[in-house]
Amino acid sequence: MEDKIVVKGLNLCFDTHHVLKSIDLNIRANEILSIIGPANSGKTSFLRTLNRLNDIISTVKITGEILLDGIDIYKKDILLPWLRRKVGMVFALPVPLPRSIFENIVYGPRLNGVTSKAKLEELVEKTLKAAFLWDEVKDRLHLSGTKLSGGQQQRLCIARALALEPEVILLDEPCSGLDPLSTSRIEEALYELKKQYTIVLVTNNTKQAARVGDNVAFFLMGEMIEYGSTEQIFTVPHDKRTEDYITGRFG
Amino acid sequence: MYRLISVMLILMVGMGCARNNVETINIAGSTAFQPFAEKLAEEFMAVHPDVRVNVQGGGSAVGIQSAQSGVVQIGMADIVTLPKEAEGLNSIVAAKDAIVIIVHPTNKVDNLSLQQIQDIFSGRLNNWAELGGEKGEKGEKGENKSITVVSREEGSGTRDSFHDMLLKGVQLSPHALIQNSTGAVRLMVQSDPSAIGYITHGVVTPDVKAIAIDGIAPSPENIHAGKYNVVRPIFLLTKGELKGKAGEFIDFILSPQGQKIIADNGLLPVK
Amino acid sequence: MKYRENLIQIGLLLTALSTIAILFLIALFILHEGLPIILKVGIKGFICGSHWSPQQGHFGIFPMIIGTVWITIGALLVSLPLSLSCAIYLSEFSTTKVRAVLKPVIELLAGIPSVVYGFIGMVVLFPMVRNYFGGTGPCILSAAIILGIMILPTITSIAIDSLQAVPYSFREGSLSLGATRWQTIRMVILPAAKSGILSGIILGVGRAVGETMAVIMIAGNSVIIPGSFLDPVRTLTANIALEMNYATGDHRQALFATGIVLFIAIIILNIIANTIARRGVEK
Amino acid sequence: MLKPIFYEQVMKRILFIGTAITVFILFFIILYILKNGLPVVDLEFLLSSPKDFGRAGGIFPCIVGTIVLTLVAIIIATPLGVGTAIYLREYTREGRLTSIIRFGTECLAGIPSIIFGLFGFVLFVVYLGFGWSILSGGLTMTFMILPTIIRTSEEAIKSVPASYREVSLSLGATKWQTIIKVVLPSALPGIVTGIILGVARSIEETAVVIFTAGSVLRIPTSLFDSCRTMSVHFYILAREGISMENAYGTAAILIITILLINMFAYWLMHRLMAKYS
Repeated sequence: MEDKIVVKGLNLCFDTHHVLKSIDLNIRANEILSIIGPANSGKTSFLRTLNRLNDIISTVKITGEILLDGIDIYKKDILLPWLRRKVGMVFALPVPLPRSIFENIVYGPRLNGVTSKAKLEELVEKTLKAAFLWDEVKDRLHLSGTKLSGGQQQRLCIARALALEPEVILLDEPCSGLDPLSTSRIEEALYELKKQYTIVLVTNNTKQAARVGDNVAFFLMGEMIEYGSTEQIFTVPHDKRTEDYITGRFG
Repeated sequence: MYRLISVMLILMVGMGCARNNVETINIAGSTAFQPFAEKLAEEFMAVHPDVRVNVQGGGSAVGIQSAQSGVVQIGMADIVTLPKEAEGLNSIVAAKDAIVIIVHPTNKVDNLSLQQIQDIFSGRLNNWAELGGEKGEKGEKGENKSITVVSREEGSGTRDSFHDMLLKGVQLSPHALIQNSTGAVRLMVQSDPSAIGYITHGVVTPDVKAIAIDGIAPSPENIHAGKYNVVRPIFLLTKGELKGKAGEFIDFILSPQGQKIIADNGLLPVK
Repeated sequence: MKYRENLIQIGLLLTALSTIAILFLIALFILHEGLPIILKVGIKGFICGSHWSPQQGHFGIFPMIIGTVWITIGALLVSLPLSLSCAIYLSEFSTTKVRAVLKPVIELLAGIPSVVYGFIGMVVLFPMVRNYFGGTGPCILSAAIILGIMILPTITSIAIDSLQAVPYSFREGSLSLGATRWQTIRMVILPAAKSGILSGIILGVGRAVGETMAVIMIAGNSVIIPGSFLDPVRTLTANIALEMNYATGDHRQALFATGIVLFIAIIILNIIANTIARRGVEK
Repeated sequence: MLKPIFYEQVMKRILFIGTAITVFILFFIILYILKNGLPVVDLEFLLSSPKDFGRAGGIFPCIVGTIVLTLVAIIIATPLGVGTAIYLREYTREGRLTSIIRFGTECLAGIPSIIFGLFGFVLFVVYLGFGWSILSGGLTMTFMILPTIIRTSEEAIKSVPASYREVSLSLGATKWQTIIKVVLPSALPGIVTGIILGVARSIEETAVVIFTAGSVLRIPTSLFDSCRTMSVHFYILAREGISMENAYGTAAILIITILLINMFAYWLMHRLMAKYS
């Protein structure tokens, strides 16, 4: 399979704090890559370099190269909205914008210039179905997005990201605040989605990584310690630290 | 030991006396007379260290009301005729005050007739060129400089006196700018080359030019000689005859020494 | 123990009621002093009458109501574009450091006495207005500019606070959906901060309506219904402060009555603000 | 795709220009006053009494007057304001009473200072017979700054996490103990902001002070003495054209005072925040 994203020698500093240390990583198309590791190991920061969301913070310094389909996304003339439409993102805590379910989903496409009502409605239905939310909300699309339950909100955010018709979806611990049922709903959705998209999933839950990931990267203190197929990492990890982490001996 | 006790005793007695003997005189009212009252109070307190004189402004109405209600022992008012509210108050004329008409120092006009003054302040006459003044700063545009009339607020003693003595029933133009203190009128006139206003004679400075009325200039000589007769009284109002230090203060104001202070600072003495 | 807690609760309730008591007292005193003249002249005659010469018995404050309205609108026209762009820029585009320096500086200006603004208006603004627009200097325009500058800090500071109170995740959410920063501001942040910004603006309006000393110094105080923005006007507050010193009898009551009108106007403004704020919460 | 980005650039420029103008105006005002005022400011100006109605001499009595008047206002307003905020946030549920109190506070905040001046004059100076005095001025000023203190304290108390209270209550503390030991310390930075705003307001106010505290230019010796604050002094000097130099000097001192207060507040806030969170 071809490489969708290639990361070469990526370093990231906030002020003097060295958060990511020379990361090299290839992400293949249509796979789910899970990134695991203890808190403060740079997982989220890494994820946010992929759609350049770290750029909002003025003190950040990034060196190295990230290629998306062979294009360096840190090149000067890259348009950030273009990049962020290609690389959708779902956050740890669901953040529906303060507007209706319908408006939440069509927010991105509208900005993109899609105005036809029929097309937007079709898009809403399609994405909500893909996020396994359609049946629960189809009768109240004009309800405020903030009125949904946590699990529903998170699926709404996934649907919203899908409505951009991205190629890559970044998920930052999408199930951290959810109950097991909602979690399994989302995992189910991810499984379906990977047929179409490349997915990068940051998770604190090693079991979840084992369940849904094709490949796993283990981060520790800003370094990538080990990368391999899910099966290999969870059965015969090469590195002692990886083994310690997944067996729960430290964290 | 005895010495210590006696020193303490003396100190205590001294402090007690100081507290007992300090008498406060409150005086409030006319803003026109306020600076003079402050000056007089300063001199009075220099001779009587056991008296504190508090001078407040507030205006003639405040002077009358606060004298009536007993908030102050002495009220000051600078109105030609005292209003109904002042009935029952003892009134003493402490000084007299000339009102002069002022213009910007660059203004070519030196003299106005009574009729012209009435026309200007009522808004019938609206440019300096008609009065022999120069064409406006914006002469290049060929227009004449219009007149900016500056007056005092409704109720002001200075305004009432001005109306009584000069306008004589002619209505003030509604377009006149209104300022609520002598200094403010002067400030307005000195900052606008086309302005005209009126203030008490005592506070005229070189920043503005006082002009003659019907040929009589408001010079100290003319005023003292009674030739320049736009003059109003300044009243001190008390509730009955004042005794004690407040009475002494009034006596001081009326004494030759007090009247000299008044005269030196630009008002007319009554004696 | 229970007894003590109850005592504390009652004490605090009394404290809390003090604001109502004060408001009530103010209303009582001002009504007591001012109502008789309103009843004498008639509400319509007082509010709609355009002739003010209290010593001749004419008590119409319509020109001052118009003057207050014009100056307030003018001040908003001067202030809004500047304060809102300043708030949005500092909150959304500038670095944290610049914001940390400039925001206190802006707040500092809220503490400069209004008389200082008024005086600078007289010294600096009058000659400018005379040279560039004509007129004598004291006029609606000058007053609007100075009041606009005076309410800049209030509106800017509150607007920055409300913009900063919009959760950071909204920004991330919108940006991650491919919106530009400006689109994010326009479509997500401003709507979310709307009620806060509006209450800041209303506070600014309140300050503009209530400002006294600066207005006396720069508005000219003529009792006329202005024909152009170069005409001098008098505001309600200026009317009170100008003439209070010398007023007696009916005249004095009429000034307190002006205060009643002002008081009611402010209460209405507050009811509007309250409704807006509540609508913001419900949303 | 290019259009929104171009649009963003245009908007950013416009906003920047607006910001630049604002900042320019504000700096112009500060620098104008400092430039005209600082030349007359020296230790003598700060510490000596004015002579000749302020034409010469210093402004020491005005500095004392400003401080005393502000202190009176703050000392009365702070317990009232914080108490009200505590009651609104901790002792009652949202209901008709709270909304009435809150509405009253908002209205009080919006009332023009001139009306406070009229009211203070009628009630304290005339009716209660305090005369023009620090007490009359301070009490009137209390009423003016009360809403600010209530509002900021309430916000601060509101933002104390509910879990703090629950923990304290679960450890056996009474409601009042919880408030004193847990809620107020956490809310302190916000309360301090409110007090500082109140101080700034009472320093800058002119009309109210003239109406209620008078303008006697002498060092006050009791609460029933009249005093003149720096703002009033500036107003009288500038308005009556007595002395421009000293007027600007007074204004410069005022600005520096407010600057120092703000800096002190920020410093205090950082310290308190470091201590309690």
